[in-house]
Amino acid sequence: MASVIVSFELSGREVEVMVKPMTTLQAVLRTQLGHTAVKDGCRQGGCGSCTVLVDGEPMLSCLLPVQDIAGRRVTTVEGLTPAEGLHPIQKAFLEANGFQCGYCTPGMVLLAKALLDHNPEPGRDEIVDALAGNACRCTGYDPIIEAISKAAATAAAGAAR
Amino acid sequence: MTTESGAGLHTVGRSVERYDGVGFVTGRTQYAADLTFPRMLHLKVVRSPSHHARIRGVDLSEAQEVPGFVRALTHADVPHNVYTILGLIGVEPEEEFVLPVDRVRYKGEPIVAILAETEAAAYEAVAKVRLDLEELPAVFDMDEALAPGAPVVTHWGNNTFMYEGHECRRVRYGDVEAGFAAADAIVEGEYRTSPIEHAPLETTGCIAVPEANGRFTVHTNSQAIYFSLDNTSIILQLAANRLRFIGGTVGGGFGGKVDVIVEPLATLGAMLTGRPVRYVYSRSEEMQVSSTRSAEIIRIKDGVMADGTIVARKVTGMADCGAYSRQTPYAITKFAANATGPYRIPNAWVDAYCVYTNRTPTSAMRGFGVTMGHFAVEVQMDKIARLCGLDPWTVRFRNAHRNGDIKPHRKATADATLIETMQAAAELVGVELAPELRAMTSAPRDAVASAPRDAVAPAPRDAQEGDR
Amino acid sequence: MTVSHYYLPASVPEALGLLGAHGPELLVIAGGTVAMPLINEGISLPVRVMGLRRAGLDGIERTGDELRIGATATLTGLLALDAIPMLREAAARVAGWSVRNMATVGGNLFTPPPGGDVATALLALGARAVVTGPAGDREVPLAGFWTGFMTNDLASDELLTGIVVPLEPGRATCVKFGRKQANTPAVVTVAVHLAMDEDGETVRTARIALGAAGPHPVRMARAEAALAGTRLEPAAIAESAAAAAADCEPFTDAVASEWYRRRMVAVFVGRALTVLAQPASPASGRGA
Amino acid sequence: MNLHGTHRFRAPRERVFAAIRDPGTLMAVIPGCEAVAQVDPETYEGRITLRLPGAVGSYRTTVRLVDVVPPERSGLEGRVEGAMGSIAGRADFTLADADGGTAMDYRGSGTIDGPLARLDSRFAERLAESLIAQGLRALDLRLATEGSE
Repeated sequence: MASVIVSFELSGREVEVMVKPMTTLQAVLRTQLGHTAVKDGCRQGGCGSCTVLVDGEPMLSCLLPVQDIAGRRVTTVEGLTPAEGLHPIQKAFLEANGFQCGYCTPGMVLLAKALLDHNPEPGRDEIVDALAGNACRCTGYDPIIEAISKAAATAAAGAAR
Repeated sequence: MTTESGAGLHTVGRSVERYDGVGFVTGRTQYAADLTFPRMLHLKVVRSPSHHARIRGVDLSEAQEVPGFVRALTHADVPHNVYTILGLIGVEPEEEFVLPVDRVRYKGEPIVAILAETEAAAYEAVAKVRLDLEELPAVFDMDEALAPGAPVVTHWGNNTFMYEGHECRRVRYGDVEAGFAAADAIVEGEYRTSPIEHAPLETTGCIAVPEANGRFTVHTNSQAIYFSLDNTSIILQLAANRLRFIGGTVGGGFGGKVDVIVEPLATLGAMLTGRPVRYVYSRSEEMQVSSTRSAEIIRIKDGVMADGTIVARKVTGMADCGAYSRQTPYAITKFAANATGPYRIPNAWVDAYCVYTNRTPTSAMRGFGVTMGHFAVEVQMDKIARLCGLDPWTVRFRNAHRNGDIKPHRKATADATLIETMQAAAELVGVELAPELRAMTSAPRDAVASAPRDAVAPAPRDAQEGDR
Repeated sequence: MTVSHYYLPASVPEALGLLGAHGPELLVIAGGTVAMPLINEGISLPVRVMGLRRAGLDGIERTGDELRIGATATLTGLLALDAIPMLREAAARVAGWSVRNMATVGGNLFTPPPGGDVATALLALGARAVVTGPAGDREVPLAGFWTGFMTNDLASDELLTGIVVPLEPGRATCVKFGRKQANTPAVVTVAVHLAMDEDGETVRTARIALGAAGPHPVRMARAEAALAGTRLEPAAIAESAAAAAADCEPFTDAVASEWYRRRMVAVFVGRALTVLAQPASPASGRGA
Repeated sequence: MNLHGTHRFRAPRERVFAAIRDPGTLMAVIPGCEAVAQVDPETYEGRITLRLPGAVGSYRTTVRLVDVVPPERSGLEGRVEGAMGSIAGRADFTLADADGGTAMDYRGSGTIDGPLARLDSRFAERLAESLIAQGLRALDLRLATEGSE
């Protein structure tokens, strides 16, 4: 079975990979491109730890053949993290202790990014709705919700200045 | 006994930024299965579709033809083919095979392991292994497992763990029947709980890497890393200094990653192929075959006085161990020691059974052995309160352990703080305690005038014959 | 993957050509939320697969009094839809945000119970499946689309290319009862569409569809008949709910037992109808 | 894995029983059936192809009639094997006269092996019972229309 060449934009730069047919975006990111912030919790679409942004919208990389997203813009937490310091959302998670074991954190951070791009000042219900597809087995979700509210608040304050 | 106030403390009481937090929010934290190695093989296990069966044959002929198949691991390849999870701390018997020889006892039990170049090839080969199994009757309910004529799960012939020749862990203190006779009322309850799967977001897994110097580095997300190293060393008959376990970063464990299940097979694969081997549970494997908390049935009978004082407590507890012991026999000992709850019980009787069924083996989970016991005891305390027309606080204060109280397993209570904790809790939730309760402390009973009236003089005879 | 070829046709003709060339052995996927878990788990081991994500079937357009939804329009696409609020309700309760960005409306018709909430809503809306084969298009009322548990009316050389939904005025709601508020399979899903008489108070014709209470989304004929000509009085609602509970074919799975599902059918058909019975009930009252 | 079900046929049980033994009829009524051959008076081999959501594939089937008491009842020992694994087992059916037609009752059990065994066994049961029901409906329709020619 011949491999295929697929190219797409990964966090701002063009990447080209050679894959067996129907290899998932998750497998490509984790085993070929070193983006292990994309986690591997279930491969059934049930945990959300493999969440990436495709053209800014959250998708589950474990259910996504990489050929399906040829030519599109993929964002992972590696791409969100600035060269120096942290993204405001990452800072907010740190301050609110929005994690315990950390395995769900990358997925939650990306969802927060996508949510705030759509709705800069989400209420609690909107945050909960956005996170409904991402599981966390440690925190009970409140610290994560608080982190996202804190990120929204600081972003709004920043915008107001 | 003063509780520390928050004053003058640097860290306690403050929210401190976690040093590992930056790794989590940037995704740079390295979890065991994030690693990839050149020439790495993937290990997938062929699991029993039956709950209880005799293995008549395993046909690998078709599986071997799958492109990418490297080799299979069978029971014959395992140097010491028995798990020694509790053997290290002297709890016998060792009865669970790494790879079973002739019988499977729970659905999903590993039968043979397949090593292949890619995960897809491993899955295809697993799908082409033909099993010849003879179905045997299976039992899933504890009461049925203990009934005469039940299918036998263990290889020593009855469906309970044997504690020094007895079918259950036993605690005897005082004379419960005398206590019941002297009591104003009897309160009975049966409490049932189900198995619980930890379902950590990161599934159990490891990668075993052969090193040039003949050692093996095993990247694992085990919660018990040296426990795993020791057990792997025994199973593979490999000196412990030939093994280097790297881990500590666990994507959620909750007690679900102490079973030493993946490291021995992965390291064996690395030994026999000279190549790195990745063995990571899929989500459905984590749900079906990783150990769970035991289901429990707890029956409590109490003799109580009108003032809520407990004069006798008889507890019969059963934990569903599943098909193999793992850590449940140890959990039952913990259960027996805590079955009567954090209360002074002058006459106690505890029988705690570790019952085997054809369910997935159970093991550690967050205070296993004790957690469910407390659920039962605390509901029982509420029943006593309702019966005696008392509020639940009063019943708990009057029976709470104080320093010097002799527990049923004959240890004197020391550093008791239940009374002070309840007083602080009442304050936090704005409950106004009665003066009697506010005045109580954990100081030894005879040192304080207002000790509750002893309805029945406790008769702590010397340890009874046959109890040792 | 043991997959030897993964095709991504750029048009329906190209897709039909691939189906013709490889026939029954070609697995067709769209959003991947049903097939990929089985492939990732090594349970489904396809050799040739065709993905429809790029076949140009994801449009949603309104033509006169009908809505034509492309088979690979995503569930998120339905959420932006004002034409039929009940469809929005159904789509909003499926899985989570990421899955709704991937899962397709057409794919929902193939999702085995207890999945298929949008399919249940479409059934209650009297939708038709557009099936395309070598000989062109044919339309199948959804009630006739399913032939059994996980089986359907498609021949091996045909594709589901769209769903046509009539825009019928009336009162409609879709109520999903799961073990959690979100991202959970259904214990039971109830979708109701009531076409009212001119007086706006009397039910002319009712469509009641149940999800997770049969081998596929099912219509409850007797329960529908119990409402015709009534003004949704409590007695009529009770009779309709009882008929639905009697006629449904629930099953036991990891989510709920047959016993529990049958009782919840009675409760949630009753609640859905009670919501629609409110006098000035908004076009899409929302149930529990 | 345990199966059971009932079905009413409009045709009398003699014709139902005969139809069940006729390869031509089996070919026409079994969903996805692509080949059926009678290798000996009691044994049939065939191939069915199923297009299920997320999994397509063809399955070799072998079925042997045992304890045959026409037109009252019979046993079937069979095996279905393919990419998703195998199901092997036995089923028994009875045919009783019922107001001009036939009432069939069937009961069977089997063991699942291979990938399919990793799914909830009730899933395979519901799928099998649904396929059987479709086959019996098609058989009833065929006998009813044949009868009226």
